[in-house]
Amino acid sequence: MPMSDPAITPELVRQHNLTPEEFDKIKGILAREPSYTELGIFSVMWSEHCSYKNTRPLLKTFPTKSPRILVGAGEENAGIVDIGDGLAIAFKIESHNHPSAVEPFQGAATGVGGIIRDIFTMGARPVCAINSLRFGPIEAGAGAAHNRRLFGGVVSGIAHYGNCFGIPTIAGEVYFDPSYEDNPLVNAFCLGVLRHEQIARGAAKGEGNPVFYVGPATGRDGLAGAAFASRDLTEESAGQQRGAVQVGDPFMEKLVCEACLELLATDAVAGIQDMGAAGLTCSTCETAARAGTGIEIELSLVPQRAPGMTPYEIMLSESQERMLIIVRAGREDEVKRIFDKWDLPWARIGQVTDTGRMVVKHNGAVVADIPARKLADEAPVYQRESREPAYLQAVRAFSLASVPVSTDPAADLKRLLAWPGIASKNWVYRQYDHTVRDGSVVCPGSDAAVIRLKADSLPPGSANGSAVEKYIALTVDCNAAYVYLDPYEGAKIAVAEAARNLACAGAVPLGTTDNLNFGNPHNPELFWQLKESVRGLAEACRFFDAPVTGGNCSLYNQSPNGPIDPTPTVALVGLIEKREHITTQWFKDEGDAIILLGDVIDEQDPMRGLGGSAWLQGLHQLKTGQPPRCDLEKERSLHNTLRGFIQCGLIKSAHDCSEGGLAVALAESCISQQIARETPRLIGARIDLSFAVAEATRLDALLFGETQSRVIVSVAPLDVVKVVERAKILGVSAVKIGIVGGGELTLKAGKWEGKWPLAELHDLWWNSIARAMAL
Amino acid sequence: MKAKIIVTPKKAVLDPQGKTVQNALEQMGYKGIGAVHVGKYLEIDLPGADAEVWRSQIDGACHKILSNPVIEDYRFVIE
Amino acid sequence: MKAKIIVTPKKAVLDPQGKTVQNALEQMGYKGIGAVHVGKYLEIDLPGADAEVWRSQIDGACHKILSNPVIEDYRFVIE
Amino acid sequence: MNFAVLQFPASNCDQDALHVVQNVLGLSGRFVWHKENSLAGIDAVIIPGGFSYGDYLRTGAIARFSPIMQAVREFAVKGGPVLGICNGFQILCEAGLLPGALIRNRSLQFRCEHVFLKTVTRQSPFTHTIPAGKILRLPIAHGEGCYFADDPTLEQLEKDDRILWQYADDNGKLTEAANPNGSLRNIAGICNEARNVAGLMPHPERASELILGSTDGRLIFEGLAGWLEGRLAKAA
Ligand SMILES: Nc1ncnc2c1ncn2[C@@H]1O[C@H](COP(=O)(O)OP(=O)(O)O)[C@@H](O)[C@H]1O
Ligand SMILES: [Mg+2]
Repeated sequence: MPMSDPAITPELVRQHNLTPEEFDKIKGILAREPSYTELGIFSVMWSEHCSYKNTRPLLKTFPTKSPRILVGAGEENAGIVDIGDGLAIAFKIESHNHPSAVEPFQGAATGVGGIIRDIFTMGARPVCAINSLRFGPIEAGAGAAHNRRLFGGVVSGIAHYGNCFGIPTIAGEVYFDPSYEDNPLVNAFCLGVLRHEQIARGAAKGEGNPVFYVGPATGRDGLAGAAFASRDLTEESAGQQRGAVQVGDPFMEKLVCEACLELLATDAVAGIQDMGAAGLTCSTCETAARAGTGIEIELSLVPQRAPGMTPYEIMLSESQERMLIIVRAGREDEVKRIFDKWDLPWARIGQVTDTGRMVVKHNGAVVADIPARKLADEAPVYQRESREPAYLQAVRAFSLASVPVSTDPAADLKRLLAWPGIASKNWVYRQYDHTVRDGSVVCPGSDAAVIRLKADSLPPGSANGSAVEKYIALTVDCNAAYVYLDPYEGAKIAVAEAARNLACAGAVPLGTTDNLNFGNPHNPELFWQLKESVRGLAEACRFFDAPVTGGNCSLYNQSPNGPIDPTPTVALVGLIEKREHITTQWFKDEGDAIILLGDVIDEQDPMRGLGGSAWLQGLHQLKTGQPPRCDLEKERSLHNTLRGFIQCGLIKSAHDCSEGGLAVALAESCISQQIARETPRLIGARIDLSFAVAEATRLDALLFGETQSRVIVSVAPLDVVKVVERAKILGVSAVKIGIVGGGELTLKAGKWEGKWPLAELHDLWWNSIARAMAL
Repeated sequence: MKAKIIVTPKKAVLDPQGKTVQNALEQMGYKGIGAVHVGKYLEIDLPGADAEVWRSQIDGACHKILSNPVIEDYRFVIE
Repeated sequence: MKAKIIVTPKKAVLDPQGKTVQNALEQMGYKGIGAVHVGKYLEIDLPGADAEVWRSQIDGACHKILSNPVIEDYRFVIE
Repeated sequence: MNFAVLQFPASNCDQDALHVVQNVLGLSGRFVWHKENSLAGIDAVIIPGGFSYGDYLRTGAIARFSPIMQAVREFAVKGGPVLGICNGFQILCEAGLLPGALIRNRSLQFRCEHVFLKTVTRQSPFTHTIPAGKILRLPIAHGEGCYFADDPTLEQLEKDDRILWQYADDNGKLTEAANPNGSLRNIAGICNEARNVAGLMPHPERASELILGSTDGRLIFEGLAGWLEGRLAKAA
């Protein structure tokens, strides 16, 4: 053991975030006291971030199977789903919340880098990225300037990494709420494509096979980042992390990706794993554990950037863009040839053994010797205590009686369109290259993005002429205000909304990846939010036949000001069979009929869809009231009906009603098509909702209520009867509410009539975030 | 009078740009050079002739906006 | 020994970054400052102690690759 | 007719360019690695977009010293057509094969969106088949696309009719709002004196198929292919 290692004291154990019981368990596994390096290794592997020790029992309740699933949740770095014709996709979402709080640009950039690595590690070529972001308010309030800096930094960090790597970032979501002040959320998603036979495994197979390290040298950056992510964000923990910020190098990542894909095509690789959270530690013990083998490495062979690094530091560093590759013995020259071609550093650092142990040496001396499986798979599991949060009583007691009926709904619509939560996110996505790779069929700005997969979307080595084009739709959604107000219902809605977005694009769900962003699980009320959310997610994913293929848990999202709103972001991926079925949200032609599919209002909802609504939040600064309910049966028949219509060629546009309700959805259908820079295509509509005034009871609820399971479609005039009649037969309410055309949006509801010039609506909606950012 | 400010990546922090430039120089035949670091240089025109009036203000600006103290160091002269 | 190189945008070239920094400084209350210019700073570690051996090589590197004469000027010291 | 698409470390529009050459135009083409030093058998060169060498130091600054660029220079001198797209344009400027430089967008932000382009002259292999007066709609995706050259150079470009494309509105008017990056004189693309080397910031390869929303980019590739056919016929 190195002389300089500190003595293992209870204090040191505590600093490593390990409980006395966990420490005893470690001693049991080793049958002795751990060394300092071993303590560090256990502390990161048994952190929440790596071991899911607080969430594993919950994750087990997710539906994870379908005939399409080729690699299921938890097996590898990312799940893999069959999309037909021998092709498959790999996708996953991952959080980088705490690093982004400390250094927004680099934190977000390295988050993107990490998830891209997870995908090409599976042997897939990364072909698109999406992201889900949350910040404190950017317009007003004491923290607004800071929040803008975080927001701006995160967006340019994502842009920097994704653009340079050359991946289109084609969808995402952004919300602003005081609960994310000082603890922003940055969830990054990546999707890759491969042929079934190209699936690579993160397993250290084959005794005697050499273990290669490729990528840049190891430095002290991101030291113990996994542990950092597994505790509350405090000034102290942030301060420690500031000393070890990870800097991303997308240029390096691009080369590593190309070299790895080229190498995987040679069949010289027995196993491959990225060095993500917990770096060398995680990649060595996990690959050995998966293969049921052992692994032995010599740290002096690991390329090092900083002089005098200790074994502890080398094992826990989270330097970016590094990979661990288990090479078939005798095939080493191929690795060298390919990595030299790409001018990438590589080193042979060890070999696979049959001992089942992870043995780490430093200049020949053993510094760690741990049973790999016990370390990787036998972290303690906790059933945390849960208790319904007290605040929910007030939420349930809240009634609309205390909110005056809107006196100027026309002005309300304008304010809602300019509210940063609803306003166009073009300020964000115009900074992302979303057209590279020649496959972006529906770019950001519609309900779901659509990419086309073609022959060159595949990794090298799959040249077999079967260049079938495929169309993949993607979306990520979560209305966290709903989840805060009713975790179960809110989580269901997150999935339902994502599935609805896919249906609007013409897609059938293939699978789900979720990111559970929550507060400290030791707080029973926060754990209750988590538990209830998982119940809702699981039920809804089962319902829409969108099994969970993997995901990420980020707990401890709380600053000294309190926890974030519970935010289970849900990314859904779907398949569109034919190019003609690809559908967008904006109105197309003058004279088309506008039809509302779904109930105009949920009459059983005492809040009339206004509980937790954008209208209450944005215009009344109230985040309360019971959120709308989601009847999954109803939701599913809506999706099936809509998809059926799309497949019959009846639908010209489809847009789901979410934040801001009917009025916002209608306005967006009029103004959201962007032809080119400074050139929107504005197309008006005349709407009459008079038939529903009585049911709604309040005009503001009719216009801005967020009743679930509703989609606005436009169809050719001749198809109206067909669509309305058939919808009714299928049990979906359908009513013609207006006509496309004219230079303005007009909306009649009984005696009231609203009228808005399109250019003004567009300006408010399109430019409001840019204006806030210029403050 | 001008403030001349140099902002450099911190020693412990990865400097991918510096590394890439170093490789490029070596490949172009500049053999034997050592590490390269790439930072920023800022020049701010200042009125008056008394450097002392500005020193603490420039220091504050460097700390608050001209550099990112998490990953960068800075130094400056006023002359 | 190090070569310390400063690369600055030519006078005629737009320097939106300089302008943005200047505005940001003014907004933060640094009143009265003049124009801001943003350039690059490079440091290259050099072996040996004889600056003269390196001077013409560094000058060549600055001219050929480290700056673009269409838009930038450079100066350097070796110390 | 044989197209070369150059590949530098972190080129990332290389596949897109080859896809258009091979699958959209049905022509033959292949990648040429930056460490190669010959363009034997090649009739046209495309330098694709991307972030060669991470765009470190300056865009295109390091790529221009790749071995293949010497071959490109010789190829261009002999009149071979070279088209630089986005990062390719930046590399050509750094290499001195085109005048001027591309500096950071005036907004200081990366911009990805569609723009309208006015084709200023049809006197080039790249523009000769674009219908007169047609406004092209192409995507851009760059952080450093602001074209800069000193006044004498700009005058010369105008005098020689070497400005190929300018950012315009949908009526062809050169407005400031239509200019996504602050380029001087709204310049989006230019050619050299011999007119066989051209560069532009927008991405014609991302607008060559109906499914991607525009086929205007194809006109540029088709024009080049047609011109090459003539050149090859003459040589034969
Ligand atoms: N919220 C979640 N839902 C479903 N699966 C999850 C979730 N969080 C984590 N998992 C699964 O647990 C496994 C282990 O986590 P993983 O993300 O691989 O760790 P790492 O950060 O090292 O990549 C993965 O397969 C992942 O997909
Ligand atoms: Mg992983």
